[in-house]
Amino acid sequence: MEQILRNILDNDFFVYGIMGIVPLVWIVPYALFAIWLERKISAHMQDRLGPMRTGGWHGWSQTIADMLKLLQKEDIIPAAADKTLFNIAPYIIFVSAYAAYAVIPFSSGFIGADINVGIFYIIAVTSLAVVGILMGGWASNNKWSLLGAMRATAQIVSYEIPSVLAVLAVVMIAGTLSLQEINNLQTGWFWNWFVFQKFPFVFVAFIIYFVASLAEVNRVPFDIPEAESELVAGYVTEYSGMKFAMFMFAEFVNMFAVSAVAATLFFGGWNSPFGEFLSGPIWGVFWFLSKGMMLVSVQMWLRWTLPRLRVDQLMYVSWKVLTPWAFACVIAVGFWMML
Amino acid sequence: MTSQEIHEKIKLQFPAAVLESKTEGVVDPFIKIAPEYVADVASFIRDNEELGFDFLMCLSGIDYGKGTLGVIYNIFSMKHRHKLNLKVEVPKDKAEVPSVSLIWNTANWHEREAYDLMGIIFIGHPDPRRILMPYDWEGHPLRKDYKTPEFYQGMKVPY
Amino acid sequence: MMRKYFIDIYKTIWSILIGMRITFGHLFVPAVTIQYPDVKPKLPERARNRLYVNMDDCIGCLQCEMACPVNCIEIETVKSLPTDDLGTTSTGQKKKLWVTKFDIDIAKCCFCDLCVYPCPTECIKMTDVYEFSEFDRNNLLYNFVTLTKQEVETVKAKAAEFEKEQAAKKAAAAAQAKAAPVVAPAQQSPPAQPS
Amino acid sequence: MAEISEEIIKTSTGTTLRHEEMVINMGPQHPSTHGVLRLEVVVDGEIVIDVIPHIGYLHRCFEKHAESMTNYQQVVPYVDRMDYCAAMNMDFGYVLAVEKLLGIQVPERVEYIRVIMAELQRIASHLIAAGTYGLDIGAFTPFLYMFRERERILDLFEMTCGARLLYNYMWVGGVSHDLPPGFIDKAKDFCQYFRPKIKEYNDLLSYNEIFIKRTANVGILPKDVAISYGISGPVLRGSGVNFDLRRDDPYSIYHKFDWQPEIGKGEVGTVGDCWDRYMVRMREMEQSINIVEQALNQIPEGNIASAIPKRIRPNPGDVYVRTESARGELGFYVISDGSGKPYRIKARSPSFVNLSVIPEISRGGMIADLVAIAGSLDIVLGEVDR
Repeated sequence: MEQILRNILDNDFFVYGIMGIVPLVWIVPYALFAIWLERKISAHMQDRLGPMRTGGWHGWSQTIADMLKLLQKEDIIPAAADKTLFNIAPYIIFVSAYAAYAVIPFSSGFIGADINVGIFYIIAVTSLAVVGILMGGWASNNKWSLLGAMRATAQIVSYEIPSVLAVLAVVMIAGTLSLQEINNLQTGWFWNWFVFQKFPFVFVAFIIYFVASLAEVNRVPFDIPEAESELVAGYVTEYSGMKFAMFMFAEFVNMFAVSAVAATLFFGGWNSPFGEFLSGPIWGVFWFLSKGMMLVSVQMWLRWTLPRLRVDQLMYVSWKVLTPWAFACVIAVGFWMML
Repeated sequence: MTSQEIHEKIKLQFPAAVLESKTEGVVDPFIKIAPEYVADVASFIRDNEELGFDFLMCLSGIDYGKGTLGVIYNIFSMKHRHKLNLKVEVPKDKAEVPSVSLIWNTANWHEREAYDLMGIIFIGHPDPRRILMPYDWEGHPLRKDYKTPEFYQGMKVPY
Repeated sequence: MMRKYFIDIYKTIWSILIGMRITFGHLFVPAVTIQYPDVKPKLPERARNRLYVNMDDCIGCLQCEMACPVNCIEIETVKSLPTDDLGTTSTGQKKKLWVTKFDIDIAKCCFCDLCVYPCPTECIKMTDVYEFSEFDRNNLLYNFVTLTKQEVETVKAKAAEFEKEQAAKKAAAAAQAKAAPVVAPAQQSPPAQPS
Repeated sequence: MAEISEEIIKTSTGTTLRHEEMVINMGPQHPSTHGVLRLEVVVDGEIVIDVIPHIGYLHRCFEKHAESMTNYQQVVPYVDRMDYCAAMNMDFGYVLAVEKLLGIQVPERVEYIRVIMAELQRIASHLIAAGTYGLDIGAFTPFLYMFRERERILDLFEMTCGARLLYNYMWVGGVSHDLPPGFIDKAKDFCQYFRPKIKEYNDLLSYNEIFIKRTANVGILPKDVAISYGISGPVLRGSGVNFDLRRDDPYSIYHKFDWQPEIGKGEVGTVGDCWDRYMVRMREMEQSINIVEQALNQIPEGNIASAIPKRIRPNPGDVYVRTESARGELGFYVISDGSGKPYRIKARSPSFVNLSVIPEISRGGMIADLVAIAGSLDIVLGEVDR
């Protein structure tokens, strides 16, 4: 018996499976919490209260109730839709969002896979979402969905460039692509964080990365793929029930993923801001998650403040503003390092 | 310009067109012209320097009963800030009035509305479709002798 | 051209920061939401909601029915007999008609207040009750008549009888004008009192 | 119906590509058509080639209803429902028309009350217009701030006449209720409270660079086109035409107040673009506050019921009366045949006319621009379809 247990525990695939599921332990409560938080933040910014009834205290269980409702809803597939593509699209989007968590270091002691091309891997898998979005938009056989999907594709592909360039500035300083190592380089007090190094170039790079990541996860002011006042709901127009929930879920998962990457690259990841104070693997999780949530909150804050850009302006921002500035940062950081 | 002068001017230009002109004893002074002259009068009063009626405020179709329909043009001049009420009367069985929608773009939709609800046909209208009622509706509801149909496409109308 | 580019970037960032300051400030402004079923706002005195008819005061003058632009009020009246005492309204007016039907289809009502204005005894009025949704549309047809069905029947029958008698009387009187007078006093019983 | 052009393009590799325009139905159920408006849009990718509006989904034939009423007063609730965002302005136009037909003069206090109500309603309506415009552009928060302010105006209305949306407040010859005690103080409080709010909205939305980029130089409506299409109200003034019926064709007692119409100046773009139209509304709110404050200070005491006629029987005749509603020139053409019933009422609704210009100014823009243009015209479908 013990032997069998030992065999199972020694089995690599079992360990991989466990490691694969562990992020879900964070992601599922996080997504439910983040949706609730977004409602609350938006409500209080607009002098409202937001959900107050479900579950008692400030409607804390509203999103759980919503999820249960979405689970029970009829799964409608439009008659004219391409059924296979329509069905797999949400999963592809979710997988691409979730796969990024494999290399995100939650603390010094926990990382799914400490591969030496971690950041490169994240950039690669998150761009897979484009495939899912295009698939969903095309398969819905709805003109609004199609327009939304086309917009999303153009947007995500073009915003990858400034975001990668901004990341490159950090990678140049760190000299590594491994996220865990990048974290180790920022240990100590908060002025060791990369965002405060080579000031202001890395700081500008952070702004560029943050703006570009907003576009990559389709948040305001770059939410034009699902612009509800123009395209009804963009590529999710025809989705309902659990498939819609998958899109929603993927969006929030993605929001945290890009925030986590930003926290890792620019804000020291799991490092405590105060040197040795409250540091260690357990507190590391706390610091990492709070930094990530901080950035998620800023994303929400922006969403409830700003209007939406137009398609051509979106392209303008990417190609004529962010990309040149990102290049300038990379070059400036390079020169600084040569000095 | 007073209404009297405006009416005089139109009379001078189109002696045959003016049927009646009233400036006193009514709430709003009006001038009634023969239907076939509407487009000519309209383009004259718009382009004439002194009149300059460039703003069509309202165009209404009216069922006078007794077998006549009417169209009323309430026109205003942005330049000179004076008004003119133009009336036209046509028999119901031959309710045709020249369109003025190329003279004032406002008239485009108003004439469509008058056609839709009153059944007045505007000759030369660029887009003579119904506007408020469904495209396959029968009859013109604002006529005084209009009877509500019982069914519209199999649906009971007075539900 | 280049200058405009930088000015645009500056303006964008600056206006975004201003906007963010405003929305952040509003996080600390108390919410204006009213938690409706728990907290109910006090309606002003003139609130126009559900109609109510005080049948004790109604004299069946049909003014409100005439004033209604959507015909949601339906009233039927029957003449009372000269010997009936229907009482008086609170304004002291003598009631002369049996109101046998006073229906308001509140689903049709447009809450315009036009029926309240002409009422001579101020018996129809708008109240501040606004929670009256129903699952069945028929429940929104309100009957305000205080007479029971039976009473309505009797009243109607009596009125018809009286009418007939009056007609007979008239005929008789007409005949009498020609011939000898014959008087036939009508037998009457007091009408059922509305409960 | 829309015509679609199709062409075959030969690529350099010798294969052929079919290039075709696409027809999209924007509406009748669409988040940014402000009701049940259907725009049949021919697009080439994101570029709008043509727009064909289809209206009538909310058609109730108000004019037929009016003819079947038993008296003139009963029409007022129907008039309310034309422009449900500015019902007071609707009432005002209608009762003025009937009063002119009757030839009666209302007491001065009634005039003041009407002006106060109409201007408060104009603010409320412009708040909706600006708020939903922000919504169209993607900014959600200003919308709720503006609705909060509007709520205070509705509270004032509810206090006065008991209704919050469809007031039936202005009657032929007067108003249904006198001002309630405490109204004047409350209204003054509101004016004081509201002034600084306008600045906040301007900071948050009007001068936000993204908002400017979305609306400036979009949907430019030149002066002459606007006049030819009979455009009126804030849309016309946004095109730089200094024309306001309250000043240029004065009715009621507007000549007694010190205010001026706001016109579009093209500060951030071209005169007559969406931003100008939007900004005219924002500035008009300030002017309306001015008028309300002056009226509240000057309002005389008096009896308001004296002029309400018991029976409304105008002499045979017809009248066209126009007023400046929140959306532009609201005209009522009323014909009386001498009986107690209106013989024919035709409403010239500003939204109906303003909407007709949409194909003209949205061609060549993008779908997002079409949304911005439709929002800046500020149409209310209840009034378009009547």
